[in-house]
Amino acid sequence: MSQYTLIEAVNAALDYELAADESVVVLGEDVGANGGVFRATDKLQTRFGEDRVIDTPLAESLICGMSIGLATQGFKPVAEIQFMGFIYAAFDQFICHASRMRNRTRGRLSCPMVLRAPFGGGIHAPEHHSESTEAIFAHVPGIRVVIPSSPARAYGLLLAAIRDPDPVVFLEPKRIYRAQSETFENNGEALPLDVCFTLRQGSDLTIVSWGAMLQETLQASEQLAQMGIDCEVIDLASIKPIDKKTILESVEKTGRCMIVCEAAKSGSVASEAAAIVAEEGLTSLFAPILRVTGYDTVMPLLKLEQHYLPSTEKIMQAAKRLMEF
Amino acid sequence: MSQYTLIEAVNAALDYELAADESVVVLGEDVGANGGVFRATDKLQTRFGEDRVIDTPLAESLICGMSIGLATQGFKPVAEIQFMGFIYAAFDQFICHASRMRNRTRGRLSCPMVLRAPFGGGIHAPEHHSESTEAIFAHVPGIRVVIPSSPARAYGLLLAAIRDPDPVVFLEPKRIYRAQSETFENNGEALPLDVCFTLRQGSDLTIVSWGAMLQETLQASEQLAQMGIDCEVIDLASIKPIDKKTILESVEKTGRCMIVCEAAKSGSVASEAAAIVAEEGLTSLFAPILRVTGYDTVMPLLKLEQHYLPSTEKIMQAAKRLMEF
Amino acid sequence: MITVAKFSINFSQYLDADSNLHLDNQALTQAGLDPARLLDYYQAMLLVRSYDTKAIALQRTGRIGTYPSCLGQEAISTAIGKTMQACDVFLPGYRDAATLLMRGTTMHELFLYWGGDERGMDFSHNKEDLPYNVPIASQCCHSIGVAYAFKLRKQPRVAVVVCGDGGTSEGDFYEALNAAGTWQLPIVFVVINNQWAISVPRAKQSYCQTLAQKGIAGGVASEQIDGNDTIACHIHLQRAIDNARKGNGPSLIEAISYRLGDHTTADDASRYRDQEELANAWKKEPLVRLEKYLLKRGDLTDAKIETFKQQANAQVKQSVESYLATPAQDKSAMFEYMYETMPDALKEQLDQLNQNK
Amino acid sequence: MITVAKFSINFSQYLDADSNLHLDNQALTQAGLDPARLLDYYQAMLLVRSYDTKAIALQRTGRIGTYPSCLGQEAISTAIGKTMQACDVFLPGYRDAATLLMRGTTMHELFLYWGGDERGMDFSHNKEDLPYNVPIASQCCHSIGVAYAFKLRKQPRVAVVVCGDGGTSEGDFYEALNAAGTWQLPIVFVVINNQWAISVPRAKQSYCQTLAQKGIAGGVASEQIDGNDTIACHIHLQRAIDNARKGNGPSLIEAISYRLGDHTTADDASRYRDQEELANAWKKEPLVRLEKYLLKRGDLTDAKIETFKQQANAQVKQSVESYLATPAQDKSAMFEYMYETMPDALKEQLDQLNQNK
Ligand SMILES: Cc1ncc(C[n+]2csc(CCOP(=O)(O)OP(=O)(O)O)c2C)c(N)n1
Ligand SMILES: Cc1ncc(C[n+]2csc(CCOP(=O)(O)OP(=O)(O)O)c2C)c(N)n1
Ligand SMILES: [Mg+2]
Ligand SMILES: [Mg+2]
Repeated sequence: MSQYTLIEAVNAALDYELAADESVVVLGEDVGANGGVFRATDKLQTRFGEDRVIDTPLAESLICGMSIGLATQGFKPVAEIQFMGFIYAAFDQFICHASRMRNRTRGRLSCPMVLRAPFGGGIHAPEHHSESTEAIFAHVPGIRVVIPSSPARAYGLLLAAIRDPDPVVFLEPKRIYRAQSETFENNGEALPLDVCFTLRQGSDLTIVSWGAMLQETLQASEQLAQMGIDCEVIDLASIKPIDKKTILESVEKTGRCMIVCEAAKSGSVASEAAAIVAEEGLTSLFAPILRVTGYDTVMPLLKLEQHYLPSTEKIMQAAKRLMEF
Repeated sequence: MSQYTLIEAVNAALDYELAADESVVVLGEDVGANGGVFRATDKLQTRFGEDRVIDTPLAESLICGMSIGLATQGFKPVAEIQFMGFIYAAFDQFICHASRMRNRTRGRLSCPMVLRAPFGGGIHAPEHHSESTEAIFAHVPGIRVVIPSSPARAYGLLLAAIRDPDPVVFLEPKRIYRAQSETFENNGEALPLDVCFTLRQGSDLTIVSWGAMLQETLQASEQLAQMGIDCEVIDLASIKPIDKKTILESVEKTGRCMIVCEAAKSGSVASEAAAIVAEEGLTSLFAPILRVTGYDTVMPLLKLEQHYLPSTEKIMQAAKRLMEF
Repeated sequence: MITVAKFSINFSQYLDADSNLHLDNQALTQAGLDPARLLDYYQAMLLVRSYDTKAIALQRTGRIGTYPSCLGQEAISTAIGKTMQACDVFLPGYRDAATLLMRGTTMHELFLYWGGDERGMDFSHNKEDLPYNVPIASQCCHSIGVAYAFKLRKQPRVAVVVCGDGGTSEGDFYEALNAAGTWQLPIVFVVINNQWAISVPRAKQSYCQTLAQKGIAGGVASEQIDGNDTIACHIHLQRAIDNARKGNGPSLIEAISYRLGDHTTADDASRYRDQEELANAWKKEPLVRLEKYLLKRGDLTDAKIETFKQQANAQVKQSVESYLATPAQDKSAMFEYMYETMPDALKEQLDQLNQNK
Repeated sequence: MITVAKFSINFSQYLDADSNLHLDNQALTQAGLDPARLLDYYQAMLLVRSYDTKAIALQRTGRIGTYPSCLGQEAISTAIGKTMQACDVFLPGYRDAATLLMRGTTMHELFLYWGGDERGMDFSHNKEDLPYNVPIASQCCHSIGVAYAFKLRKQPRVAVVVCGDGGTSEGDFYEALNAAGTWQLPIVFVVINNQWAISVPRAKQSYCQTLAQKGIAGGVASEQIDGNDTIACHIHLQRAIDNARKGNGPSLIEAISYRLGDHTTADDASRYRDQEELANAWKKEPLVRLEKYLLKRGDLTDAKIETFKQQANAQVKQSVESYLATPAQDKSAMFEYMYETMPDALKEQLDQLNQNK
C-alpha cells in the first residue's frame, strides 16, 4: 500500500500495465525524457525504453492516427494529448476511424486505444489550457469517455480503459492532479467501466458530477447537510456510455436532480444527463432539473477564470432553490 | 418571383450576396468550375471570377484557417466543406480561432465567416457522407449554428448567416436539397437568426425538430391530427443559440414535448432542448420529454440506413405514448 | 552562403506510351518480369477492368451505390498488389479495388461494400489490410502505426499506403511522411497522381513541379514513375518494398497516371474537363500499352486476348451473382459491432429498434 | 530515368559566433545596415532581454501566469519586426514578444496578456496583427487568408508568420505552405529553429537535414540562415519581404537559433537537456555577438552599453508599474466579446453571473 496523488496514480497504472502487457505502448509529445508536462509518464521511458514510450513529432492527428494503426496490429496504445485544448486536431482521426474500425470491418479489426488528456480549468494556465469539452466526445458512437475524480479511481479506471477492447478517451482533471493523496495497493486491479460511483448517500437531492467539480460538489453537500439538506452525490465517471440506472434510481429516491460540471452549459454532458432524467425519470421529480455549469463563453484567461467555474456557493444556492421549489 | 429547390435557394443566396457585397468570397473544394458536388455554387465562378469563388487545395483545416485569416481582414468568407463527415479536420481551427477571435482581442478583430456543409443521411451515399454531428458545434461558445428546413428559409437564413458579424456554421439538409420547390423573390431579404419558426400551431404536443426531419415530423403531425392529436411543430433553425422562449411558451401551452432529430441520441441537440425544458418548463409538463433520434451507432451503410433514421411511424408512436401517458 | 542540402527527383519509364520498351531483356528478367509474369499482369488488369465496368453498370441499375471507378489506374494498382507479400499490410484509399483484388479481397466483398453492406470490409483473406478509407489521406497516419508495430516486433513486413494527388494537400499526408522519416519505418507511400481531385486539376493542387518532392519534407527518398507503365511500376515498387523490408527506411513513389472515368458515378467530369485532354490520356492508358507490347513480342495473340477476356467476364459475372444472392444483414447488425461487448445503453436502443419504437 | 526536378538549400551567415563579419562594408551599407541601424538593433535586443528577464521575475512572484521566454531568439525576432512595414500583418506564435514589441505592441499589453487579461491582445498600435497564437502552427493557415486578402485587393502588403521547429511537424504548417505556393501569395514563413520543442530535440522532430527543405513540398523558395546573426536576419528577411511585396511569391526562412531558457516558466529543461549543449549555445547568442562586433568597430562603448541598459530597464520598469496599476476587467467582461450583439441566451447567463447564481 502506498500513497498516490491523482497524477501519481495515472503514472502507476501506466507503469503497471506496461510491465504486465507488452502490447501496451505509450506515445505523445514529451512523454519520454520529460515524463510528460505533468509527469504522468515520469520514468516510464527509462524503464520501458524509447520504443515503447515514444516521443512523437508535434502532430496530434498523427498521434491519434498512428495509435489506430498500432491498434489494428494488436497493440494497446495509450496516447497522450498534452492538453485537451489540443485534442481537436486528433478528433477527425478519432471519430472517423478509432470509433468505427470495429464496425466497418464487422469486427475483423478493432481499436483498443486510449487517448489521455488533462482537462479543465482552475490552474491559472494560458489560453487553450483549460478546456472541458468532453461533450464533443460523448456524442461519438462506438467509444467510451471516462473521467476519474480521485487517485484510486484514476488508477482503477485507467487500467480498465487500457484493457478495454474499444477506444477510450480518458480525461484527467488536472486541477486535482495533486490536490489530495489516497492510499491503495498497486496491484493491477481495475475498476468497472460503464458505471457511476455513488460517493455520498442522501435522500433529498441527487447531484451528478464528474472530475474536479466533485470537490466543490462534495464540499457543498457537507455544508448542505449541516443545513438539513441531504444530498446524494454521484460521480458519473463513465461519461459515455452513461449508467442511467444508478442515476434514475437515485432520482427516484430523492425526487430532485442537479448536474454540476465546468463545461459550457449548452450541449454539455450535463444536458445529456438532464435529458435522460427528463425522459425516464420525470415522474419522480418534485422540481426542475438544474444544470450548474460553466457559461456559454470562452473560458477566460486566468484573471477571471474563478468566475467561470461553478463554485461551492453556486451549487449550494441551486440546491436551496430546488428544495424550496 | 421564382421557384427554388433548397439547393437552388442556397445558390441564389450566394449569388445575391456575392453581387451585393464585394467582401464576400466563396471557397472550398470543387466550388469553382464544378459548382460544388451538389451544385450549391453553380455558375458563381463564371460570374464572379476565380479570385472570389476559389477552388482550394484539398485541405479542410486550411479552408477554415484561411477563412479566419480572410475574416480578420474584413472579408466575409463563405467556406464549403464538401460533406459534414469531412468537417472534423476543420473543427480545430473553428473552435480554437473562429469562435474566439473577437473574444481574445476584445473586439479588435473578429471572424464573420460562414462554414457551409451538407449534412444528414438518407441519400444512399458512401461512408462518412451521412453525418449529423451538429451537436459538436452546438457546444462551442461564440458561434452560431443554423439549419434551414425549406428553400425559403435556406435563402433567408443563409443571407443572414453571411451578414452576421460572427462565425456561423450553416448545415444544409441534403436529403431535401431537391425534395420540394418554393416560390419566393430573390430580393436579398434575410430571415432573423436566433429564433425558431413555428411551422404548425397545435395544442396537445410540442414537437421540436430541424432540417430534413421536419418532413417526417410534419407528415406525422398531419396523420396525428386526423387521429385527434394536435401537434405544434417548431423548426429549431438556430441550433445555437437556441430560442428558448418560443419552445417554452409552446410547451407551456401543450404540456408535452418531443424532440426529433436524426443525430445519434446521446449528447445530441435533442438532449440540449430536452434539458432546457426540464430546467425551465418542467412544471408545464404532463408527460416525459421524449427524444426521437438516431441510435448511438455509426450511421450504417446504405443497405440499413433507413432503419437508422427516425421514421414518421416512430414519431407517431412516440406522440401516442405521450398522449396516453 | 553555403549549400547545406541537395535533392533531385527522378522520373522512370521503361514501356513508353507507344509500347516500346527502353530496357534490356536482362534487366527485365532480373526484375522477375518473364513473359509468364507479364501475362499474369495483363490478365489481372483485364479482370480489374471487367470488374470496374460491371460495377459502374450495377450502379447505373441501382444495384450498388456511388462507385469510384479505377479506369486507367490498373497498372500501378495491380503492381502494388503483386509486389507486396501476403504478410505485408495494405492501406487503401477508395479507388484501390485493383490492389485489394490482388491482395485477396474478393469481388463479392467489394460489391457488398459498394452495395452498402459493411460485411464487404470483413476481408476473408487479407485479414490485416485496412478497409477502404474515405476521409482523404487519413490512412497515411494509420500506416505509421502499422509500420511502427512491424518495427517494434522486428518483423520483416512492410506497410504500403496509397493516396491521390489531391490527398497530398492534406495535413495527414505530411504528418505521416514526417513521422515515417523520423522513425525510418518500413513504409512505401504511393501517390497515384491521376491529374484530378474531382474537378481540381493537379496544377491547382500544388505549385510543386512534382508531387514526389513532397517526400523531401519528411526526409523520405522520393521518385516519380510512369504509373501507366506496368514494368516501371513493378520494378520500382519491388525495389521500394524490398528496401523497406531490409530496414532501409521509407520511400515515396509518385505514379503518374490519369483518371479516365468520372470521379465517381455521382460525378460528371464533362463539366470541368477538356475532351481533348481525355482523348490524349486514353492514348497512354496501361492495359492496351501492355497488350500491344505482348502482342509485338508474340507472347499474346488475339485469340488469347479473347479467351482471357471471357475468363475475366465469367469471373466477374459469378461474383455479381453471388453478391446479388446475398441476404441483407438484419437491421440489428448496426448495433453488433459498435463495441466488443454491447453496453446496456445500446442494448436498450437495440430493443427499441427491434420493436420499431 | 531522367531527373525532373532539382533543389538545394543554402545557409547564410555573415556575423559569425566570434563576431567576425564575413561581408564587405558596401554590402552592409546597401542593406541599410549603417552603424546607427545596427545600434538601433542592439538597443532593441537589449530592451527585449530586459523585458524577458522581468517577465520571468513577475511570474516567479505570482504577478503573471506561465510565461515563455524568448531568451536567445532576440536577433531573428527583432529583425522580423524591423524589416516588416507598418501596413504588413504579423502572425505570431507565443514566443514572439520581440517582434510584437517592434511592431508597436506595448509591454503593458504583453504583461496584461501573460497576466491573464484579454485586453493585452487588443493591440493599440499594430491593429491588424493577429494575437498571440497558442495552438501550434495553426496561425500558418490564417496567414493564407490574410495574404489572399492582400492579393485580392491588390495591396502591396506582406504577411509574416512564425512557427517553431516543433511546429513544422503539424499538418497546418504544411497545408499553409502548399496553399501559399498554389496562389503565389505574399507570405514569408519564418521557422525559428531553436532546437527544442519542449523536451523533444530537433533531430527527433524530423529526419530532414534542414527544416528549410520542407518548403520544397509546397513549391516555396526556401533557405536557412543563422538566426542569431542580426545581419543575416535583417538582409534575408528584407529580401524575402521585398520579394513577396513585389509579387514574387512566398518564401520560407529557417532561422537557426537556440532556446536558452526553459520552454516556459512551468518547464524545467534540466530534466532533458544537456548542460554542455546549453553552455555551447550561450557562446553563439545574438546579443553579445552584436555587442562585441559594435565594440570592435568602435560604434559602441562600455559606457554607452551601460546607458542603453539603464534606459531599457527604466522602460520596462515603467511598463510593469502601469501593468500592476491596471484595474482588473469586471467579471462580466467574459461575456462582452462573445458576439458583436449579445444573444438573449447569453444575457440571461450574464445576469446569473452578476447575481452570483
Ligand atoms: C477529408 C476529405 N475531404 C473531402 C472528401 C471528398 N472527396 C472525395 S474524393 C475527393 C478528391 C480526391 O482526389 P485525389 O486525392 O486526387 O484522389 P482521386 O479521387 O483522384 O483518386 C474529395 C475532395 C473526402 N473524401 N475526404
Ligand atoms: C497543437 C498544439 N499541441 C501541443 C501544444 C503544447 N505545446 C506548447 S509549446 C510546444 C512545443 C513547441 O515547440 P516549437 O514549435 O519548437 O516552438 P518553441 O516552443 O520551441 O518556440 C508544445 C508541444 C500546443 N500549444 N499546441
Ligand atoms: Mg486524383
Ligand atoms: Mg522550438
